[in-house]
Amino acid sequence: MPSQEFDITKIRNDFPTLNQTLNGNPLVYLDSGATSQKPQSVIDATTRFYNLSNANVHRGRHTLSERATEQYEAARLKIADYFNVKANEIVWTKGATEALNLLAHGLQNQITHEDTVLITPLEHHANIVPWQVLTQNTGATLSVLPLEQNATFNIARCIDFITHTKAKVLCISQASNTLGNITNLAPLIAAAKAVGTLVVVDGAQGAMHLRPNLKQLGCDFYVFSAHKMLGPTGVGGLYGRYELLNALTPYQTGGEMIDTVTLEKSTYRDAPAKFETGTPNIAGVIGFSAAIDYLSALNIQQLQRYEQTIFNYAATQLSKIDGVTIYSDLNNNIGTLSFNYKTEHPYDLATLLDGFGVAVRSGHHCTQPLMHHLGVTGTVRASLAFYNTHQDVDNFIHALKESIDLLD
Amino acid sequence: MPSQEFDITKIRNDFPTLNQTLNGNPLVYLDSGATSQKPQSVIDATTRFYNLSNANVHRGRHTLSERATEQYEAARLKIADYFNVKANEIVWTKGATEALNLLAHGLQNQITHEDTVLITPLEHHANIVPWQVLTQNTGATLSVLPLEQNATFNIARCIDFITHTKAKVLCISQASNTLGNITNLAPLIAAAKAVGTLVVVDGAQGAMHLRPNLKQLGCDFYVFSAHKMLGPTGVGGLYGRYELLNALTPYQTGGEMIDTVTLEKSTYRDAPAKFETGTPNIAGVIGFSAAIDYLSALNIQQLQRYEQTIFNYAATQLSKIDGVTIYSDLNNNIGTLSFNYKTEHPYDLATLLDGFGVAVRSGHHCTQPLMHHLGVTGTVRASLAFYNTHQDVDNFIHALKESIDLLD
Amino acid sequence: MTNTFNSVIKTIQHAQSWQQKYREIMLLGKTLPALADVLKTDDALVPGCESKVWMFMEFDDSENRLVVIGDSDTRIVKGLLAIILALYNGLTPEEVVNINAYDEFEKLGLIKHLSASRGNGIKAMVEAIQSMAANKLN
Amino acid sequence: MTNTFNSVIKTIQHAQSWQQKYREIMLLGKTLPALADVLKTDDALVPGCESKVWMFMEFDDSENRLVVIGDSDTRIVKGLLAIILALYNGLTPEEVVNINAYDEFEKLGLIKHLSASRGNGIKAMVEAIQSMAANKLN
Ligand SMILES: Cc1ncc(COP(=O)(O)O)c(C=O)c1O
Ligand SMILES: Cc1ncc(COP(=O)(O)O)c(C=O)c1O
Repeated sequence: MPSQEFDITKIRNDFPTLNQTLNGNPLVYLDSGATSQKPQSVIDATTRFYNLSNANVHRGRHTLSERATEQYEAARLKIADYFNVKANEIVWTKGATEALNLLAHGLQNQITHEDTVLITPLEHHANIVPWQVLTQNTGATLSVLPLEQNATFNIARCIDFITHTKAKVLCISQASNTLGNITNLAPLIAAAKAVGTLVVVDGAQGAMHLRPNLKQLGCDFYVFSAHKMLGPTGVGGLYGRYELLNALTPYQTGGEMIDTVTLEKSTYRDAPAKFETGTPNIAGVIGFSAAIDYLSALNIQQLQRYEQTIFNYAATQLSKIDGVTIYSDLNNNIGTLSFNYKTEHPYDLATLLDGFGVAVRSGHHCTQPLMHHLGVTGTVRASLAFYNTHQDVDNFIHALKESIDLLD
Repeated sequence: MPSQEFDITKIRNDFPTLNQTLNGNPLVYLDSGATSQKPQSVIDATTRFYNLSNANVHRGRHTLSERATEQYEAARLKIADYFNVKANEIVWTKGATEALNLLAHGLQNQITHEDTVLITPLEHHANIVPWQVLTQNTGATLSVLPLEQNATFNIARCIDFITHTKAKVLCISQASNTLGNITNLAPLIAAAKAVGTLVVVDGAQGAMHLRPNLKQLGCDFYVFSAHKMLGPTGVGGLYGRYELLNALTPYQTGGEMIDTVTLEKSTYRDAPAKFETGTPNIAGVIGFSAAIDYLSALNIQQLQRYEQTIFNYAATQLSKIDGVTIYSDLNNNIGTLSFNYKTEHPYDLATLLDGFGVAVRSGHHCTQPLMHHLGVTGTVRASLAFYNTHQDVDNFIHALKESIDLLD
Repeated sequence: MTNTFNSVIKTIQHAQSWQQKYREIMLLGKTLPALADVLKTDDALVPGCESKVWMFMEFDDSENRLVVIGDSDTRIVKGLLAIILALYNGLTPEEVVNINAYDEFEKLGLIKHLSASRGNGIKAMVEAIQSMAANKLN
Repeated sequence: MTNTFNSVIKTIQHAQSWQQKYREIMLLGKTLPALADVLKTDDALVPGCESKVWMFMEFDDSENRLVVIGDSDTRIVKGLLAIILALYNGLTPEEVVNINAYDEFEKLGLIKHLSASRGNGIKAMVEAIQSMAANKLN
């Protein structure tokens, strides 16, 4: 039994936030798609940094600054190992959104009005709007991969589309934040590579649940947010194949990223330095380092099996409730259930669920085009992670039934 | 006596990092110009957030998200009060550097090849390079305010220059990070306003030591970094006069900053929301809130008097050492001493000082044009804050003499 | 304070549980007549909300008393809207500025629905009403 | 390990205090002949350092042994450079790849000078020497 090999009791104890009651009910946190909870070791790493090594990085000849820099750079190596890439292929950003903006800006000089940028209808706004800005600025065409009515991709149809479009860049998420659907990336990346299309993968949702081997996946760029993978807020990153990464136009300018500055002219350093100007989120990166340690210590097969088990359990229970429509693909999912109850407004359901201590998200989840595709204005989203339990699912289903009673 | 009314013993105890020994010597932290140390209350606020309220902001209908949002928005009000401006005039960024980039990008559509952007020779690279990029992109002229040989401004000469230049924007720091020199901003801002020049003040060094009343100062924009004002890393901000702020072109795009997104087109929200896309550094902002509380509880007159006292003491002691050249203006200073010893390399001095537990900075301090102006390649910089003591100064001077002995 | 509002207060304050409270709020919402669809224009939308809130308001010419009408696509927000309407409708500008919705929501145990984080439009509505009344007085 | 290096080790290891150790390092630096100014070109600079470090290296044609020369504008880095030169000069590519500068600096209590954070060029120099030797072997 998966739940035996995976020690959920121990894991629960590592997450202090989860052990609280709200309004007399135990907290049931089903909003990991928005941000994950943090293990004690991550909180402690941050505290330890401020207590012992707080200093700016890279510029200091003194002990504190050296400690800070060592830890900061060790974190880069750690996340690189996690994704099986090289440390100098990782750029720290404040999150996935900034990483995507950095990319869209960085590619600007490589794109002309004859080029096409290909996105998909289920992307998060962070993987849409920067590309709209880029195509507006360059006169390039923004094109959209076909999505089936049930919000899954027909791979053959997509391969065909990619092959014919010969886009300059394909921007696609590894998993949908709204639905949890996992994209079957391998064949799409292969098709894109075959016609010389660069592939940008939005890994905000995939990085923790799917722990991708990026060298094997073969994408050119990959973005992630630490706060969705047990890490602190205000940290994220961009992976880029080194030559491609180094060829991007710098995004933010200022100290540290320069080589020389005169009042007339500046020259820039090589990647990753040239994309990291200003004082970074040092404490955040060091906290994230502890998060990667935590994740890496978990056996990924066990973790995924456990996540699938509670997901299947939740999906089954939810499906049994009359009047519930589920929009998520139940066969390929990171653990997210997007649904509605009859014509009730997601806002009402989420508000009532909160009364029962159940934290879910409601609304468009920063995916208005997907909402439009599904013909709804919003959904309720329950997103699970490996620290959720069967009891959480039971509490959620119970609370949902009670909430429905209140509405009916 | 200032040191009596200002309870330095109590203050020292609030800063855990300062109470450690390095290599057998008590730590003497003289690198607050790079980043300040953090009081326990700031560290605790961050821990408390992760333990109790960790959730994403603005989007959640559940209790954790509400707690997080309340605290996050309360911090905005707090920093607005600190600067005597309105909460909706504050944009959170990851630091001063990002704030300056946001500004330089945001003004792009208002600047033509006929305009001039005016900077000064003592700016940090963060207040130079973004303006170089802006003027390159727009064909505008980058012009430089005159600086006297001793690195102070002749106000009459500058007023004249400003009046004649009629620049679109004047970008100037409130205090120099390398020298600590305080700029006499009031007459310069008045001169700029008289000819319709927008004034951007780089407050990275001034925000804590000088606690400016921005409405009174009259600048149009002001940038700051939390980590230099007792707050966490990865947080900073931009103040902008509301109409001017709201007129800036959005910088980063993605979730939260939009109003509607279709696959073809997006519309943006009003400031500050339209500049804050993606998940912000929530824990950082909430930690910063505690930093502002800490600062606000200190009487600013007492604090400044205390800082001046130890600065004068340090300057006097340092001046007495034969062979030392001080570059800082000793009459108008936030507490920073930039110096060299004979022709010794700052790197050697800083390395030896570190052996004695003294943390100073060496190098160009991200101000290469200023180094060029001074005719040096680098300096040693000792930057003080209100948590430093007379004992710190004594230890520094002693260590410096010993280091010089090692070199001579 | 109007009579309508006093009776609203009573039902909500007598609620035995939070569930009961929400039930009362939603019932209140049901008593509010729906806005005609032609009035549900984008211009009438209170901006920045997850739930849609439409509202119209003016001080009537003859008596200088507030007339607010509104609707929402969610039940809870519509109920809260009903409370706001009961609180302010029919008042003169002087009376309006003297009524602090935050205090009243606090008493009702509903203060979190007026918080910055909710983004449900109720807070924006209160602010709009207050600023219109204040303008009338200037 | 060359004789020069062994005697370097001895002086540094016998240092009674960290001050003494730095004094020895700086003395070592003084023994290194200064590079002629014409050789101190930007091309010869090890990039990204606060201190300037110039270096030239090759394997000599006849004996295939490493020849490295270098200079720095700071005393401490110049001393560390002298250690690196003592460690690697005159070695064949096979010998070079078998010598781990990190281990040697660790033994000398100088490992922090080879750290990522120092940015003093010594680490970059070691990496350049190692990669040139590795290329020779391929
Ligand atoms: C005057 C000045 N401006 C800008 C900056 C950049 O600040 P940050 O690195 O926090 O973005 C600094 C920090 O070194 C500074 O001292
Ligand atoms: C798929 C996806 N992409 C991008 C983002 C943006 O991430 P962040 O808000 O951390 O920048 C998110 C987070 O909501 C996401 O789920």
